[in-house]
Amino acid sequence: MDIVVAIKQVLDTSEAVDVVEIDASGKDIKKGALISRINDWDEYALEEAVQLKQKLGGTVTAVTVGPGEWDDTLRRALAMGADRAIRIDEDAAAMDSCVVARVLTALISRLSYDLIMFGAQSEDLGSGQLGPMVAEMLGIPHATLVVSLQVQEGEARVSRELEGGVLELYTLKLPALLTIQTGINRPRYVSFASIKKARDKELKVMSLGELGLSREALTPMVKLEKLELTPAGKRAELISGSAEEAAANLATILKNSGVILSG
Amino acid sequence: MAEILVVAEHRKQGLADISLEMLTKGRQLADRASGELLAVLIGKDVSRYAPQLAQWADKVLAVKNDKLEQSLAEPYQKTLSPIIKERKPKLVLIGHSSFGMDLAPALAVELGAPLATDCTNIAMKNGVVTVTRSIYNGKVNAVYSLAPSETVIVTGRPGEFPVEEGQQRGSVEEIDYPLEEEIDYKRLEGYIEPEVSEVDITQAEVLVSVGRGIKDKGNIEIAEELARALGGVVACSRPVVDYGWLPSGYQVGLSGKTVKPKLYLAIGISGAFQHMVGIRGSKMIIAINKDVKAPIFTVADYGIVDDIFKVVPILTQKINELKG
Amino acid sequence: MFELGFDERKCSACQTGDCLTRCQYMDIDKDTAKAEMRKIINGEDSFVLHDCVTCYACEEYCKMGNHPFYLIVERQEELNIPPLPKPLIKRGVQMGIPFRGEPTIEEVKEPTLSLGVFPQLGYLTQGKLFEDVSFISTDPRKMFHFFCQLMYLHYARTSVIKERLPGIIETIAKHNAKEVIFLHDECYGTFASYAPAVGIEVPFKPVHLFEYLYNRLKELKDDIKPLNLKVAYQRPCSSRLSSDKYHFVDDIFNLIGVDSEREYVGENALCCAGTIVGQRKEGRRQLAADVQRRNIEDMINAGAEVCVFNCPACFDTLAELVAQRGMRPIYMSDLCRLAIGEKPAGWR
Amino acid sequence: MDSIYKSLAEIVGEGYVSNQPEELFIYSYDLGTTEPHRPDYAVAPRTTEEVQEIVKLANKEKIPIAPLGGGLSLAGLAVPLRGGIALDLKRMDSIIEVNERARYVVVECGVSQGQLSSYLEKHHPNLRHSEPGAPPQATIAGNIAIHGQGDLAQPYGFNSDMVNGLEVVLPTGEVCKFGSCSISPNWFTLHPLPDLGLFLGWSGTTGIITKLSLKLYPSKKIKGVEQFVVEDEELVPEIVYKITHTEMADDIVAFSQAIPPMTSGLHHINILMTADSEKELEFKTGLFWDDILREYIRNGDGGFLNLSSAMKAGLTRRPQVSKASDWKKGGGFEYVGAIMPVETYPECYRRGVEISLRHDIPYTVLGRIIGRSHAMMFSWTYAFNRADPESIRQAREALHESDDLALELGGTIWKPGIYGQKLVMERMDPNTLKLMKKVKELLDPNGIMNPGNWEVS
Amino acid sequence: MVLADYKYKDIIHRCFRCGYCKFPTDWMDVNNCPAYARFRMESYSCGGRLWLIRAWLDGKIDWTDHLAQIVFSCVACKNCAEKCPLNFSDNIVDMITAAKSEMVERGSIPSAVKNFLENIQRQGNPYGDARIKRGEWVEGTGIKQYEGQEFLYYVGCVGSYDTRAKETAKTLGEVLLKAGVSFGVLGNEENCDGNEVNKLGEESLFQMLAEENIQKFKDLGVRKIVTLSPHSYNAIKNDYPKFDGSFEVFHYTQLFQDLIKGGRLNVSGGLNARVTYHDPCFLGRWNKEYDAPREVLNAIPGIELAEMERNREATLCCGGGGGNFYTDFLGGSETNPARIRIREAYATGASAVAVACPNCMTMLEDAVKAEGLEEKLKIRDISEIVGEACLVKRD
Repeated sequence: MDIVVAIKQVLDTSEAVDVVEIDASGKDIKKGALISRINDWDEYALEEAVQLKQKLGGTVTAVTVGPGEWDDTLRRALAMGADRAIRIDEDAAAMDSCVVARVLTALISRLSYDLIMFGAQSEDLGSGQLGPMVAEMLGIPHATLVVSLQVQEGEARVSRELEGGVLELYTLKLPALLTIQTGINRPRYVSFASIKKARDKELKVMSLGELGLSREALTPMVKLEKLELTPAGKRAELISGSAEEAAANLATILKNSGVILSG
Repeated sequence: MAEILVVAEHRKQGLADISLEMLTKGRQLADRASGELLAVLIGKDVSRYAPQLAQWADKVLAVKNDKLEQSLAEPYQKTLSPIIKERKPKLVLIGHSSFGMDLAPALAVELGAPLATDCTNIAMKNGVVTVTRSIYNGKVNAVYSLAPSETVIVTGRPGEFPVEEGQQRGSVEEIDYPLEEEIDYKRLEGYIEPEVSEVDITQAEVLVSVGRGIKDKGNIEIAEELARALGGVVACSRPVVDYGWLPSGYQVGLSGKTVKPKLYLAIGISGAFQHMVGIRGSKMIIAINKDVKAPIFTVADYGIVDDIFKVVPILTQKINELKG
Repeated sequence: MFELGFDERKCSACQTGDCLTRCQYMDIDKDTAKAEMRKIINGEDSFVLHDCVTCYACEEYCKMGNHPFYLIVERQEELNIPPLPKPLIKRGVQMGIPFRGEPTIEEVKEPTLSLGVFPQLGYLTQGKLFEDVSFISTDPRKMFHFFCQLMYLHYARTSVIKERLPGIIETIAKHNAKEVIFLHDECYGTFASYAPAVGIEVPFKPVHLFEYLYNRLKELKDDIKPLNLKVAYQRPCSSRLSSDKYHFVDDIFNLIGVDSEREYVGENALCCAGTIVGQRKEGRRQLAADVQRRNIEDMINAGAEVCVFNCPACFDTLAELVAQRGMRPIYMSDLCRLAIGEKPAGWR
Repeated sequence: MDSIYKSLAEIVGEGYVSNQPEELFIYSYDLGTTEPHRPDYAVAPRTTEEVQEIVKLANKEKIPIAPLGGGLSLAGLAVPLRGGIALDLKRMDSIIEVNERARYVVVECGVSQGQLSSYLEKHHPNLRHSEPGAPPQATIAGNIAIHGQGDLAQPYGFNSDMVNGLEVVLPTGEVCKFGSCSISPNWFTLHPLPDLGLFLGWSGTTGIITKLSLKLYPSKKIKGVEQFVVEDEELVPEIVYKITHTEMADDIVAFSQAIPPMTSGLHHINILMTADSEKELEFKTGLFWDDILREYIRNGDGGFLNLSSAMKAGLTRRPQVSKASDWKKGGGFEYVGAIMPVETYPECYRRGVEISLRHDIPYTVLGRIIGRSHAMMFSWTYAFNRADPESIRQAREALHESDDLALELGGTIWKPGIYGQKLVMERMDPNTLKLMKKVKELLDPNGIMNPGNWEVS
Repeated sequence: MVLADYKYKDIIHRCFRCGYCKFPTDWMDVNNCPAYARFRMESYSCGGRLWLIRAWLDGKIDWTDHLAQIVFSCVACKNCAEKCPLNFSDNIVDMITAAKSEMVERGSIPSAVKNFLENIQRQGNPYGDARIKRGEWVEGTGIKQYEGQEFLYYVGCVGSYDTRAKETAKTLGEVLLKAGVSFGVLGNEENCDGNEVNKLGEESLFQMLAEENIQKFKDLGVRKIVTLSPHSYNAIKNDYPKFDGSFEVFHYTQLFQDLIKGGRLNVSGGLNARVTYHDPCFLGRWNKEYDAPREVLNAIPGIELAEMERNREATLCCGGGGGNFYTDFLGGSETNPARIRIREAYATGASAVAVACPNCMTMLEDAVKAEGLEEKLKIRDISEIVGEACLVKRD
């Protein structure tokens, strides 16, 4: 059972961090204080792949298209249990999903695979296009938003998540491509030691050329025009003061609004 | 003359809201570009839905396929691509639903068409389509332009395009499903409806909803106590279910339940759109979160920016006091 | 087998009979003394063998350089006149049997100090005074491999001492230290006095703790702040085996500015009575209590604020009693540490 | 979800019931050599009412209940032999009332020995209870449920003889009071109402003791101790007889052990005394030294050790018996306790040494005097290595041989495990046995209380 | 890993489960093990935990979330080590930490612990707040960045991020200024000290943190360190030397003691209050410092120190150790150790609980609220009490 998992590194812009700013170009955000990490969805995909490998044997290969600093994330993937990692040394930010998909396709088609896994989408851009595109380019079946997976006799039984919590059950012939939804498993903690240990696993860097591609031939069809911070728009009325005071005031508001019925 | 094609999606319950939202948007764009709006629907008893679609569309292509009870990506792709290749619509609109996410990218590749997904706004000026997308956890808006080409494909974010009743009386053309052979590489095995949880959060008048900020299963107690004080029940956002802290029956949002309580109290929920979609119907929304920039504050009526573990227990106590 | 080198001729030549006449626990005149010693030498019964409290003092009183005490003990064993009840002797003899594995021989550099059977008292050998010292017997589980055995003089069991001592010496010698300082007077006495007396060879030079302390204190002279304390020194029985080193007590006291004036001092020192209390002879519990009372009264009359010990047995027996009378018990080494401004753990 | 679990959770609250492998694992073991038996639930109630509800449920569903306090009996009495509910009563730990003048205390069943001692020390320095030589978490109720005895056994007898009143939950769920407390608010005596004696010593097979009143005794200011040593074991009974005759001692314990070698082959008789003044203490001490044991000292057959104040403190402090568990560096020991005639001490000792040698365990024997030489609680202790099954097997065999020995020498086994219980019942007067069976059937028709123990076949 | 590879395989079976570990130094009750006090099941007692760890490593039981909860509910307060009568007692906490390590290496740990460690990997603090916000608390104080002053004032994560503890960090800084102590802070340059990381068994991450901090300290020429948190104090004092970082480290109460003795800190502006003092485990049981905080309090005229039933070696941990101030496995019940502690403190009749640890501070503050005693019992850090006594202006 050979599994290829495509992952990406993102900037952590999640809740506790409120330091997102647009840079001078107006087309990117300031990296400044932001911390890089593996895309949340991809971590679930990796975990699923590694668990599958531990059950059925085979190999897990983590692939990505990105700059050198993304090696940290590939190392993390190796630490989680991937056997090797390959990075196509290109700045994905300059591409659109379709171009990235073509690069990945060129790479993956050179690897042996029974199953390909993507995160259902990326935290930063969230377009959720890569997986199905690669599947189409490779001409293999795909299913997105997968929340459960069993593999037997050359088939993958999956359930995908529909709106309202309904699940859609499919059987796909292998090789197939799945994009993984969060919650399908509980990604393991990656200890510092395991990252160190993973240092001697293979991390291969390839150029477009080695895939028989060239930048010129890869023109994006979707172009970023500009970025702007989300306008405040309608804001909640913030209740200030110490936790104590704020809570007290809120309670009063609730009482006045008739939600609390004194008994 | 620019043609806009909307891919209609149907579920057991009927046409998906998102399809109506796309039709509305498509109608607007078509009118502005004095173009035609075409709606395509594939499935069993399409005749049932066709008239409804015709309220917006100038023309409805109803493709009959008795095996198809709900919209599935592969049959749609197989049917749509020849139609699109033949008619060359300028713009194809698809909802950014699980169905749309399965379909659009593959379709775009097959057609070699530019694709923008999960858009919060869509504009078309002299043939060029530009879209707005909300990225970086809703903290940034990005504007993209799609390279001019025969056809471009856009999927729209649910809830971003308010439905307006359509005035059209479009024509309906029923055609047969083009291909005979079964799709054997991807078999539909059926559906599982969400497990019915002990409490039905859709019926509750007060919901105390917890998000990632609650940090651990054990901590949900503070929310339960607050809920008890308010005579309500506990709900949660996606991560809480992902971590296995609450069963999926408690999940509010796109992939969970849509709720309409008197009071929706969000504790440690940042407010991803998938969640916000589910709470629009709430009469009053209150958010407690220590990140002042959390999107939840853009939909909440009141907010407290502080550590939930400090505020919530006190709030519970104050409320109990007020109840006397 | 090793033989006690007791010189009968010296004894006959003795004009004083100091060994017994000076005994603080038996009232014996010169003639009786000579007569009873004669019996003892001849291996006959003597009331001395029954009444001896085994305080070692006669070893010191004898000015002829003979070994009256060692002889008394050997006879007590030969004639089966044990000063203590048999079960207590058996218990004592079994106590010395190592039962927790073989000793570990640590790398040591000179100066080397042996804690003997008291590794738990390691805290007494800390601070500047012992800076460069390396230690023998630091593991309580192995302590009996370093037990000097001399305690059995109280048990009428020189046979046990002679049997075990060579092995002990061998173990200590394995550390290849030319000189070994001994924490306890009893160890020092064993190697400096008893072993030679019975002809057991000692391949290292024993050094008395006080001698070491005195020299070390002189090196640290500048750090010394006179304590200006009145102290009483509780002299242990085994120090009777090293009278030649006794002067270091006063030398140290002078150096660190404490003064010790009392009646039961030097050769007149009183036994802590720890060993007397359990002895077979009628009334020994009362005798012990009486000795302790006199001893402590004397300390108080001398205005002592502090009672200085070197023997853990004395300390265990008397520390609480002197404390009850408002004096602070302390070991000599801790007293010296105080003098150079350190805060010894044993000082509260 | 499991409906029994649900009902239990409703009774005690989610937090205090578990059916998860971790709790079931822990409650399937006691500290001795008994084979583990898995309960199906572990439950920790807080009130008599909760216990009552649990018992009713168990009785209805015919689920066994194995009650435990400290769980330290070592003989497997708290191991749920037939599964069911492991009922941990340690949460019921209120000291309800101390009556200073009538010298008794009323406690809930989970109150530990250590807790009571420390409470009395702090708040009632003139009172003490008879504290067993067990780790401090042993409970008062657990101790009387097995006829335990403590450090006042010599003057006052078994702890179960010090009970002034009981509150018990019967196997059928009724709450039942015994003694003066059943007719008045006072818990000062068990007498003179008709004596039922249905719970003391029944090891929790007839009901669950939820509250009890225990007699307290004067606590004098100073503790004194002397240790008398003899080599000839034959002397021990007569010496003990003489010591008890003075009525000046509290606890009297004679022991001998192979480790440390110092004590091997010798018999140490600890005499614990208490006094309100040095004068009183000196009087008592003098009595032993200079009068009744004087002859032994004179002729050298026995002697008192010269105990330093540190050693005395050690001997009068709470015994840290758990240390015995580390003799084989293996975290385990178990002993057979037997109520024996003091006369049998020499034989108990000699045969105990043989058994230990046979099983390659350093011997440890101890006899604590109960009453004025009316009996002694004699224990043969065997340490084992929890990590070494062979060493556990050896210990188990040695224990069984000691059970046999106790009966062979005309004694009776204290808190016997299954093996010992069988031996005892084989010898028991058939009519007594019949009555036991009837009593048991009457109280516990469904046999849910600590089944596997004291089962009359 | 199997039992055979476990560092403590030769002693872990030696626990007899006699239960001494549950008690304080006297025997007043069995609830001095925070986790046991909270759950009251044998599985949560120290001995139960050791038996379960052994059973797990020996393959007798499987890893479960619940097992992890039990293991990680040990707050490393060291009460067990204090009470256990057996010779291996010094290793008890290590045995549990080693089991945590094993779970960490396997990656299977409770999600709260996972978040805790990942946040530290990413942002250098358990809350996951931005590194660049670590120094924010300094704003508006006269406190200087460290540049060769006599002392480095090391604040730690809680003091740098927790709303309440930030106030404490400020006050301490201001008192030191007032006393004319030459010191500076690292601000955003400060990183987690790693004490909790270490006690949570993430050894390699701890080593990384320690080595980075040591390097930073050395580069800046730091020789003396004063810490706000006993946790930092413990790590720097006892663990950093293993990575060849030896610094002269003080807990601030020890520094206060000297400053007051040396007359550099005038606390005569006494305030009248009956105060009880709560010993933090990492100052008390871990580092045997019971006197400095008490002497500081006693030096303030008008303060009457009333001891709780359990104090010094017998102290009951607030339940915040071993990362639990964040993971909070012991919370959500009235048997939460912090709440038991508050009831005990209230029983002394004191109007304030003096604490010397930001973790205790946050734990006990929440507990006071949960007990509804906010009006009657204040939680005051000793630095704040001293601050008031030496008339530092607070805004």
